[in-house]
Amino acid sequence: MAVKNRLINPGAGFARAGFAGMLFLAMLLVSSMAMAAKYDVVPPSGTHKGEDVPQPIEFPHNTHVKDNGINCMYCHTYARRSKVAGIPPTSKCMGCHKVIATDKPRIQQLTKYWEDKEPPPWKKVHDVPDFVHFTHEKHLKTLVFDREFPVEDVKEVCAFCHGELENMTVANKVKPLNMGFCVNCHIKNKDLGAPGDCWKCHK
Amino acid sequence: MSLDNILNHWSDYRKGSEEGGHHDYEHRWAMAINLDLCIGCNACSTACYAENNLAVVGKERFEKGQAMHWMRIERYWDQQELEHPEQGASFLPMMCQQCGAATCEPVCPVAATYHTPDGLNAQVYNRCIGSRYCSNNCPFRVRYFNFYSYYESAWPEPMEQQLNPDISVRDKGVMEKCTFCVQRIRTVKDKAFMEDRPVQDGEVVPACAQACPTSAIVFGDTMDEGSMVSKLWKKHQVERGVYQKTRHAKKNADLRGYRIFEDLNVDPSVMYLERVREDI
Amino acid sequence: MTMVTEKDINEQIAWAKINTDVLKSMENPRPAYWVTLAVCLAMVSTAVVAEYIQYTVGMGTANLNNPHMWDMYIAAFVFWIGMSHSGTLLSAILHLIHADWRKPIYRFAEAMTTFSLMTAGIFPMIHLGRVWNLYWVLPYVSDRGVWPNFRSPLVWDAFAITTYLTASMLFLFVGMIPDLAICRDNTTGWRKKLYTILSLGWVGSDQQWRNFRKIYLLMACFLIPLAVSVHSIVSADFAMSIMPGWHITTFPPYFVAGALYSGCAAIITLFILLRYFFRFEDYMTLPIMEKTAKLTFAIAMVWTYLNLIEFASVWYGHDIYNKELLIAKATGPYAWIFWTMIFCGSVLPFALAFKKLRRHMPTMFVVSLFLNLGMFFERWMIVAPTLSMSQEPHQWDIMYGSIVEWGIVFGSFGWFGMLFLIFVKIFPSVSMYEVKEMVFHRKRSAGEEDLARMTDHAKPVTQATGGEGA
Amino acid sequence: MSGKMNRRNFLKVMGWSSAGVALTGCDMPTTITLEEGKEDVVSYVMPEEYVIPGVGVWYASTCTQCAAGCGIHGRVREGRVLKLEGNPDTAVNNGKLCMMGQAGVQGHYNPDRITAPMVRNGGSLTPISWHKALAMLEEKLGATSGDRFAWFTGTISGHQSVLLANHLDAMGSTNHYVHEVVNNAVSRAVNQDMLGEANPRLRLDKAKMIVSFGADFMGASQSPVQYAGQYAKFRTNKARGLLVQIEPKMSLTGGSADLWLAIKPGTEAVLALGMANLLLNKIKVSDAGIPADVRTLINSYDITKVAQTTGVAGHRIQRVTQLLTERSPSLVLAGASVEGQAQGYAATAAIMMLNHILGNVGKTIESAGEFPFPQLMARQGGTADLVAFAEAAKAKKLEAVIFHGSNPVYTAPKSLGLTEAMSNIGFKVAISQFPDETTMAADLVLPVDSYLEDWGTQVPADQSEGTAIHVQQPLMEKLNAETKGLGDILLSLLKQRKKDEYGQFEDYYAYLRHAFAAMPTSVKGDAKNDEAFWNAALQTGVIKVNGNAKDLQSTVVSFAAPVVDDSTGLTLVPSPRLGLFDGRHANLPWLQEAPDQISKVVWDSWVEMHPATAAKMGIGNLDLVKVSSAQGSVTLRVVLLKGMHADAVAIPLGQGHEAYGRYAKGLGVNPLQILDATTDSKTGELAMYSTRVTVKRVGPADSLSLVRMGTGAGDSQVGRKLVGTVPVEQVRRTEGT
Repeated sequence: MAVKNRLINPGAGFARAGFAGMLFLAMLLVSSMAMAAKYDVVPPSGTHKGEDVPQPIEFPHNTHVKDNGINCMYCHTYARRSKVAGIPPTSKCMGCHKVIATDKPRIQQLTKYWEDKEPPPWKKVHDVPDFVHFTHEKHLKTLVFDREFPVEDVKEVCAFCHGELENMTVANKVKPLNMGFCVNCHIKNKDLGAPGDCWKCHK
Repeated sequence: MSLDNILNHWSDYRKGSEEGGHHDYEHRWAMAINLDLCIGCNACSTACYAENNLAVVGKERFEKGQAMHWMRIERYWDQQELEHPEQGASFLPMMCQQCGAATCEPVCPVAATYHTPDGLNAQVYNRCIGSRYCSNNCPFRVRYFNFYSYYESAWPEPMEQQLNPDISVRDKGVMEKCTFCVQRIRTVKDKAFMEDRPVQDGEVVPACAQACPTSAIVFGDTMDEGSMVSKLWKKHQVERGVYQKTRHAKKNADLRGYRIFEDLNVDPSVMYLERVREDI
Repeated sequence: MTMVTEKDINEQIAWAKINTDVLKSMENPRPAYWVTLAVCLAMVSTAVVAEYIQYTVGMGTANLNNPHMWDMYIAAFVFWIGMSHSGTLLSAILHLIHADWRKPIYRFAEAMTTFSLMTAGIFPMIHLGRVWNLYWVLPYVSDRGVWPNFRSPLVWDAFAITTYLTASMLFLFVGMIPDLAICRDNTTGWRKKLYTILSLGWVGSDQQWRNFRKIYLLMACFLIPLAVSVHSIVSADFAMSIMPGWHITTFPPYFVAGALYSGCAAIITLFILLRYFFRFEDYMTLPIMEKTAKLTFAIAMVWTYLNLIEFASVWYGHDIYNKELLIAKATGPYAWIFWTMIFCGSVLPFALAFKKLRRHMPTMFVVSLFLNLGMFFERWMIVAPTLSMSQEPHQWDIMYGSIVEWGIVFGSFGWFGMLFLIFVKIFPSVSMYEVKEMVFHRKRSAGEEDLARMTDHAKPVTQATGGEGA
Repeated sequence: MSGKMNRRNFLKVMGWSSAGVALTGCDMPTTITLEEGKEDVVSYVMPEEYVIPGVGVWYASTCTQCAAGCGIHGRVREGRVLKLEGNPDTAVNNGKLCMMGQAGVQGHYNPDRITAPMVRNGGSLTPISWHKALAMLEEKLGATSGDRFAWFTGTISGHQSVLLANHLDAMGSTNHYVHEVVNNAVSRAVNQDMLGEANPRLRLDKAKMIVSFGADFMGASQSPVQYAGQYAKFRTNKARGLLVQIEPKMSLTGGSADLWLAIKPGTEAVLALGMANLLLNKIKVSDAGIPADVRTLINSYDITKVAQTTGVAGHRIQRVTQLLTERSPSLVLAGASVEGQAQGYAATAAIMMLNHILGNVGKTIESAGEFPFPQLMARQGGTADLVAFAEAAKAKKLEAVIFHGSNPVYTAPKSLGLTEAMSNIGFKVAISQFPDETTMAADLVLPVDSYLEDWGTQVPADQSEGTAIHVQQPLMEKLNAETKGLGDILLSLLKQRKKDEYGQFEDYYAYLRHAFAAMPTSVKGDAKNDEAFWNAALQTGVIKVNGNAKDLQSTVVSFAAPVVDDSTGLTLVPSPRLGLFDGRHANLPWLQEAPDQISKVVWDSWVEMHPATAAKMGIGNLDLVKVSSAQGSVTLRVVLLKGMHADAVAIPLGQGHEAYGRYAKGLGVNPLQILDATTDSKTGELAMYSTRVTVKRVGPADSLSLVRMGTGAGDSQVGRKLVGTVPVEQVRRTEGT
């Protein structure tokens, strides 16, 4: 009777499956413990594919940066003085575009805003959460001015977080800009004084 | 906090606060509050509401004990045996004491509250999961919990425009407390960093100290020997560290400086100066 | 001196009858079972509504406030964790010391362990301000590089409870395998499928029995220190703090004793209920009830002793905050709760010292409920008064829970009852193979080896192969 | 407007402002709120020199939360004012700010502000355009003869006051009623008579001892921050100052006293006369300058009789009087509980006489000097104008009244019958920020800018060091397009009357620029030109003005003998407090949520009683009671407080609003409503502290939240060292004298 039962007993398979499952869980545990022993963090995976954000004027970063070689900080002038990089005031645009390329439709769009004394309603692309205290000025000081990095090449530094804007028209987010992204860089650059203190960034 | 990290810095982690803790402090912010000058007027408390986006909870919730006043003025009646309180009231501005050996820190399961290199008890709102153990373990009862979501009720349009963008608005389920106005500290430190200079004494003024009409609150860095607050602590022979150490430090027991619940060995960063009364 | 000892179980009972009785219980309980289940479901729905309010509106609906950041949720958490301990006591400890009278009742006690742990485990979630981030208390590698705070007793709790829950569930499951095989062989339909999967191919071969014995003993040995450590760790939630009334060295043994106490009391309650629901008079006999009651009485005395130690150490200690609190507990606004707790916890158990009362089921039912009431009050007296009256007098306050809080705590009893009642309906709540063992051993020790008669009676249930190896 | 906006470009609210504030840990399981393209980033059209996005800038202005006129700095970021702090350049508050000042932003951003002009249409107020509103106003005012027109305001000063006076002038009217509940009108009258100056400078910091008869100088006073700053100096001076506070209900200042004495309400003058008797007859201080009748009066107050009448122990009186002579210079102050008596003038005079006897005049009471621009000086109010206004309204003498900065419908006792008399006024205009009771009774409502949006100048009445005009400038763009500045409204009213004179000014800003340019060089100092002077004034927020020094006279006027009501019974103390003040701040939630400094109650009204008095009546803490006077009754909870005289019950002012927005409406009771309309015969001020009441228990305590564990917890330190107290001798030993 016993022999017969064993032959027809399908439950035995579940025992084996259960055992295999537990083994798998155990391996997972061991491997994650091994990772925990080694790493403070794991790098965030992949790059970020940003959404296309429609802007009131399709501003061509590539024309300005690549073709004309204008420094990032010429327009985003607050970057070295404030925590935000800032959008240039319309007057700054008009400084050049009163004479340059006035026939182009985008410039005419801009001129219209200028004449109406209305700033264009730009949309924010690179947005860190509101509970984050991020300052452009300190990053620029550490990464550019204190290192005596040539200021004319500042776009390489900007590209750490903003990607290669010289190849974009309107900005597109290409880095995840999440906590893992920040933390990884801060851990790597401890020697530059990158703080590891939570309250440096969380407000 | 990887295992490697823990093992490599084991000797630092295992050190107690009395041996300097596991920090190389950059600053140790502290206060000295002269209770003889405190008139209990609530200016500091209201300034704190304005600076730190504190929610107004309303009558019912306040009476339930769910108020969010990071800085509260406690009022005690001494001489209870007399028919009238002949020496007036005893006012005590009470806020987070930013203890050096804080009891709130070790009990947080997710390390949302921890000690910063500035000597502050940080509270990272985003990390908080709302277990509320920190508040239970605080002898001063100065941690306040968002029992409700206040964003809409406390700041009806257009009041939300007053909110300070330098500090988060906490949503329900998050613990919060006095930060010594860390956003002001942060701003000043950033400024000093940009100018390649150390932070000056008197540069950081928390909202409460700024408002106090009698200037009863002095704020500063006790690691800066020349700071006003260092001098006051020294003058009153109050030293950082636990009871055994501070008791011996205080050679003149008549000096007015003391820290509340000194016997609990939590090493508060706030020194109070006793109230003075002339007996006539 | 001669004493006529009553037999724990009728040794003459046939194995087949055991199978029949137990299997019948899974199909055909008394109507009272359904009534109780309905009550439990109603209680759970109350809690669901209350929790919905609390989740959407905020923790403040539970009347929690600045001094009282914790209240009944934590008291209930400790209560339910505590209740889980007696299952381990009965199944593991008594197994190791070969107290075989445990055999008819250990299965439901173990189920009680598992389900009270499941109930307890819900409370930290109900109580968390931001429950969706609960997983942050577990260590895992992420790109953020943040870890839980290993110094916090709450993290230890998370480890301890999940370990204990896993272990006690496995223990319950493993101990049930031979019985599940019996069920498999005697049922049809979905039940058969279920039992087929769960019995993991048990056929009762000698090798299976050998392995089974080994693993069962091993798990019993593993579970005992685990159970003790779990409640010690729960006590660390309080003892590791700086608060008066919490920071007490004797808390770990005190908590374990309290846990066993409330668990034993709960076993008495459930003993009586099951005995009635499933007509288990032949298995859950009065002598076993008496033994359980005596055990409860002994633990009650241990608990009382530890209580007195705590009071004495506070009284003679130099901690003024603690002493003030103790006096306030006994004389302040919570005094009625304190004295109820003392009465239910230390005085009422003396009812268990009387044989007449021990054998009177309605009395025992009521007494066991009151013992547990006392133990619930004890947990609450640990949690809340400390917060009401900590070091800082400005924040002194008294508090009683809101209707939301009561609803959830009330509902947790329904939740436990619901899980338990469903379990005993689906799974054999009396361990068939072990009762057979018990009968067999008793009989053999009594010099009666009339196996033939017993196998005769096995005929009506011919498929009962699972019991053969016993 | 757009041209003006350019000039005020720095005030522009920028786009990322609204989203600049994080809501941490949002309600639902969101871990991170990374967004792309959700928020607007608005840039400037033209860059502003001082403005960097993300960096807060501080601008100077002046606080108008009470009449003290403290200088403020407002932190402006992305075009929004976020935080107010004291301006360190102003001597009045010296960089500090009280709770009411801090809460100013809540008035500015208040959700209950009136956003459009409204006119009474049938029963209700309906919106109307500014153009129509002003036309209607002009039409009505044009049809009103001068003597039937009036302005009803709170304390007003600076150039707004000048414009207002000119408007009255243009209307051919002299009716300017200035009303303040928290006032020192009686003291001003006494000072004028005895010292020759209504607002002499009180130098608390120079005094070695202060005896204050109910003067809550650090609480609800004319300049709380100023006096608190002086108090700090008074305490930290080499010889630590000694404060004795004598009052029927402990005030905020009383809470800081070295010796707090409860006195039977209405007997302060008796005590002062008794002290004078001791000084003159026992200690033999010179009685020079005291009129013979007063001298005789003094002689009749011997110490035993005084002690018996006042309830202050004889040895206390002797000791305090003795110390007054030892600690010279000292300062004796009279406060609201003295001024607000049926014989307030006499009582205040009796107390001020002590300063004369002690020789404090000239030492701790100084002359404020002559202010060079008398037209800018504060028009300070009292309650006499309220009484006069009610009389005029009842007599149907008024046809058109413009209300601003005062809420008489709320503050007038019922017995004045003002609410009914309001209907006698044909046309009531309220220039108002909030829908308060008076505004809701008006026929035309003109929404006014908050003080953080408006231009102006303020001249504080109480300035103890230097004399200055405080400049008020907008700290941000108008929150509501439809509000107008007070100055602008006044100007447009004046333009309708005196087109030729005021037509040249486009707006009040232009008027102010003109007025500043016209200031004498003595004021302008070394400013290069008008522009530089204007910019400097805006930057510091203060224009220092040096008046000519003057000397105070020190005389004693004859005053009537105090009449003591011997009947037993309770006197109502309607106590104002720093916070809600006279009720004007009841709509600011921060101030509602700030506990009363002494009783620690929030969001409510309560009545304070001495435990012994309550016990006699069978009243327990937090019981519901009915407090009745001859004029009516209010029902509220009892808070037992030992800082009370047994014959006094106190109800704090500020609550009991029937309108005034979501935060104020329907909370608590208004004790002003049940006051008797008795007035002081000499000054006509309301005797607010002389109403007799009865208290009856109507219900049990129901609030669990205030019941504490154990005995006296929450009030007592239960043996812990939370607030340590040391005797002054010890401090002198350790920290020197």
